[in-house]
Amino acid sequence: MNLIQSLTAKKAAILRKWADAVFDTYPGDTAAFLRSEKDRFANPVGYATTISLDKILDGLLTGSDIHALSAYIEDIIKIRAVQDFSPPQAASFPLLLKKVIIDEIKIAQVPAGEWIDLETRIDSLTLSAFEIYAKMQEKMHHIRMKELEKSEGFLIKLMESRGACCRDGSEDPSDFNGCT
Amino acid sequence: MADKKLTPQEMAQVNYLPPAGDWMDPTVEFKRGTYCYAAPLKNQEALQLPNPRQWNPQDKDWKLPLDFKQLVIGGMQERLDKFRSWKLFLDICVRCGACADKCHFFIGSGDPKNMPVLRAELLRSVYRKYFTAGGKALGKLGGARELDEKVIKEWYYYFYQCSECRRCSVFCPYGIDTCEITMFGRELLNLVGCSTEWVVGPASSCFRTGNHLAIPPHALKQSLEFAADEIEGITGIKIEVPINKKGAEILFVTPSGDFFAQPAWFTLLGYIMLFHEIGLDYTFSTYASEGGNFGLFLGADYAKSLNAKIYAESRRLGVKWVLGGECGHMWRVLHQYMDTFNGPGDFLQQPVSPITGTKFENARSTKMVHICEFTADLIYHHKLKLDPSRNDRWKVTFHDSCNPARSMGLFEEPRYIINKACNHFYEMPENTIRERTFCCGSGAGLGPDENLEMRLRGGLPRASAVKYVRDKHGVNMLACICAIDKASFPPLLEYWCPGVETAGVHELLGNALIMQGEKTRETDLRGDPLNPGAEEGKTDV
Amino acid sequence: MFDKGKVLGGLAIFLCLGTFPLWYIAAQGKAAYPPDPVIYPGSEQCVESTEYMSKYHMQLLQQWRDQAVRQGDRVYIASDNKTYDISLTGTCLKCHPNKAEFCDRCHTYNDVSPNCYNCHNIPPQPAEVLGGTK
Amino acid sequence: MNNAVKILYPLAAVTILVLLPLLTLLGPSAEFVFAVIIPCLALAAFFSGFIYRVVRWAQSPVPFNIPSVGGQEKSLPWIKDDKIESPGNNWAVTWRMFLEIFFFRSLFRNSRADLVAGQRLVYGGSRWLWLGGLAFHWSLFIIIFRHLRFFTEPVFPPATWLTNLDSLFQFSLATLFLTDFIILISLTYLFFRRVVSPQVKYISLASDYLALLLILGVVISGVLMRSIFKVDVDAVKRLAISMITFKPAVDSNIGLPFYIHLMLVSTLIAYFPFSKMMHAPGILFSPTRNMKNDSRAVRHINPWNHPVRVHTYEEYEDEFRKPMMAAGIPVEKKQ
Repeated sequence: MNLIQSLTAKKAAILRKWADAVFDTYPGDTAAFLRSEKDRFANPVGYATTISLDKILDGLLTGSDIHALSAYIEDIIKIRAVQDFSPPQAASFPLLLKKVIIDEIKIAQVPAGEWIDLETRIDSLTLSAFEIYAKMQEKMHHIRMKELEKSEGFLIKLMESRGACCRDGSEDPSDFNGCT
Repeated sequence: MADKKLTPQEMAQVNYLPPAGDWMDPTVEFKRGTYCYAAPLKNQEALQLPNPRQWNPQDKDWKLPLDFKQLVIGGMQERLDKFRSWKLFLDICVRCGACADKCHFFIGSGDPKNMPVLRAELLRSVYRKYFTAGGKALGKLGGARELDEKVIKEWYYYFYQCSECRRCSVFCPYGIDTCEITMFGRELLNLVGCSTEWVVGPASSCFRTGNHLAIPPHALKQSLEFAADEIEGITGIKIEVPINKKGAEILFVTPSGDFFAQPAWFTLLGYIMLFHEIGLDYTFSTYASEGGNFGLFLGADYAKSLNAKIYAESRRLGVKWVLGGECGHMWRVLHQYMDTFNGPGDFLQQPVSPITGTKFENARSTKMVHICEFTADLIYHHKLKLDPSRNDRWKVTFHDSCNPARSMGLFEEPRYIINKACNHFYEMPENTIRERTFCCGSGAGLGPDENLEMRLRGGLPRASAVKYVRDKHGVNMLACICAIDKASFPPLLEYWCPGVETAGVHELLGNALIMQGEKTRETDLRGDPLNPGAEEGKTDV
Repeated sequence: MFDKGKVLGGLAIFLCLGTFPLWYIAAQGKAAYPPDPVIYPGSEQCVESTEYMSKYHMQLLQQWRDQAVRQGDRVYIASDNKTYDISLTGTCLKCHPNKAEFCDRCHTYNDVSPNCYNCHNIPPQPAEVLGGTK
Repeated sequence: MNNAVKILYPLAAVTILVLLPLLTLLGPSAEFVFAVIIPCLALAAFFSGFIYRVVRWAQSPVPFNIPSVGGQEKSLPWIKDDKIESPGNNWAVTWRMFLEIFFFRSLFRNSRADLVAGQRLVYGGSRWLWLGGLAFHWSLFIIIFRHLRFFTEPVFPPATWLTNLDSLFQFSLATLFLTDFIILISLTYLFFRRVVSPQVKYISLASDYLALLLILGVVISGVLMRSIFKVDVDAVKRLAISMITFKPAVDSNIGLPFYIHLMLVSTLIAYFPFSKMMHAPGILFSPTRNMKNDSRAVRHINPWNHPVRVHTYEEYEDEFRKPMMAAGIPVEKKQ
């Protein structure tokens, strides 16, 4: 049995431990909530994490292209990117899998080639996670910009259409210290 | 950590583990994206807030007044004497935990201090320390905490992470309402001069100009004329929009976001078209040009001050009654507070729909009717001609905005209107709608851009339910009746579930409304083609 | 809004319910009534001490029942090494034939309903009440 | 504060309370202290403290009408309103409160979505807390009611009925009451929930464990007293009756287990008014539950409705008159 086969045989246990390790990155008392609450609407974080980790592990073991897994990585990173994590904390969840595998398999008996191969794939997952993390940050900036543009764009449209001075005498439409 | 050589195993473990702290430790870190900026000096002064100064939550020294402790404790005492709710809610919580997982901020952030019970404990622990024998004697063991600057910072962090949506209150066996707790927490913060720009700014603007957006009267008029032009472009009908018209039958008050922000703007078009079509004798007001009330997010007195304009203006204009637009916290104030604050409105008359003759019994004292109640009544009496197929490009779901849901009980009217104005309507999962609706995460003054990460956390539970109906039914439109929803959902949904847009219920109504003498409509209120697939033949089923 | 009337009314109800036993006893006028079981003449010494019997007679009776019915062993050796025949009718009721004035007094007083007489017949009650109070 | 500490202190306190009655072995006067004086003091503390707390609450007004609404408001005649969750009159409020107090309606609301067979969404209850809480409170009520047999003479008949109902399952001679069994299970559940459930553990205070451990102590000592360490029931009732007829007399035959039980009960009721257990009267005061959703139909009065600074129309027009006139918006004064 090669490494992948023995991991596939133990997939359920590995998935559970991996998910646990990811949940454990949350404050102690929240971790157990994320683990135990099964309602996907009451616990969207736990739900998305469990489902996506399952798909990622599947892909890793069946040898699919890392890029094909990016949608699932995104589902997790999307959440972690807005939560209280530093960038490495948010994006390094694939690395946690290494420890789970090391604990689960007698690593010394695994041919180095096979291990390096798997490790490389996990590392690529991590890099992909970093890439998506950056993408999410960019998306948030984009959203911020868009919101700003939307409100200003509207004012400009209005000014052009009506020749209006938009706010009490001020000519600067960005003097917009609040919106609803 | 960095200078130590780590084994791969250790590498995989580096600082993922959260700090194992106790909640009584008040230390918080103000990270970018998770807190609101402080109110600038000029706005603090405009509202005559205590301890005005230029400051920033990231400062080490918050320049609190020297006697901040006495101020806060005195403020607690004053409120204990004035509010039974405050006294009671501090005393009777049994920490059963029923509320713990009901808060959208807890669900989305995973931060245990966002559990409603704990948010209240942040105040309760200080209350115990200074007001109860057990707390005084036992200290930490009795669940009591000393009030210090760290606690003030913690309060600022967490009381601006509660959107006062009241969801937890519905599940609490004693009805303990975290909205009340948060309101008091913010009032106490206010006493020592800690308030946010995004609340104080609009509130001070509203005080002076009559609306949060600081739109002066002439600009408001231009905005309304612009709206009329837009409507003319879409329907070919020219509409005069009445402003400050004395002797009109009805004063119409709507959140100012409707005048200047998209997509709320399209809802405004919907109102104006509707009022024109039924020939309503109404007027907008520039002085009372704000239905929303950011004073509510500062404290009851500020809410009362801003709210006073609605009655004052309806008295000045001599209207018979007041009609209110789509808004969330606005209706919290109008339904539960206005009459008490600034009533009695006995110079007005009991609202009667001039079109159907329906008497609005439920508004007989306050004399203010919700636009959804008004429109549902019109549709029920067949006073409107509607063509729901004009909304066929939308597969619609409805988000119950927190305040109309849990403070008013307005559930059926908007659904009735949507069902008459649209052909495709799908409900979100049961435990995320009606009285169990999830907040958008930006209510109660949490909506500034700098707070985006926090808002995205808070909005995740709502978005995950939207995503569910999007994936299951192809829903692409979230209808709602709240101006803050209309401002906060577009970015929220773009992040969490792209492909779903946001609209007010009256935008959808405006689309469906067949107006007398209108030209064949080619676009909807957004200016998008009505039937995008029509020219290519009838491929759609 | 203070709801003064409702609060005072509620407190009055609370006090009434909380002190229910006081006025219930006063209304019944039987407060001084003690259970005072009547000891039948000539039977001052039971199988065990009075103090023990008053606390543990139910367990003793249960033990007797099991020993006699299940093991067929009808000899009880008391703590003072005297032996007794295990028999409700033959031993207990010999000295305490007056169920109404002996057993029932305490049982009614304390609202206890033993199930002895689910199986056993109630013996004919002695006509005369000796001693005891009424 | 370490969670273990939060449990250990209350545990130590309850242990001391269990050991204190050993002093009754000193003699009749010590017995008198534990049988009469301590319970009397506890009762006095209970009633005075209870009334004090309730009056203190009542002294603060309810300035605003703030019910948490859970159902359709009464609006248009053809829309069916939810009479319970959006109560419009006193009867509806009473009914809502009744369901809340006797059946914990809000806790019952806790539902959970599950995806069945991958696609179909079903809602089930997540109602263990509701069940545990309800079982505990009802058992406690029945047990207290059963105790009336010690305080009434002749025994209050409903107490007998309830006792008979409660003892439907009789094992051997010593009846194990159904409620004893249920309250032990539910208390154990409520306790372990605080230790095991992460959120609840995080929010629990020492006082939460104290209340639970005290009640557990009362129940366990009570059950043990019935089944194993017998006390002289007759002596107990005589003591109770002697006290409520204001002629306290202690029978030295009464037994140590009884004193332990009584000590724990006395502590519990004396502690009651100063603890979260005041939620019992508190629920009746909760403005989000006991108010009508009629705030637009009937004006609610705020007794301290003080004036606030407002920006009048005149001030507003003075500032904006020029642009208003220029834009053709009607004004009050033309200059």
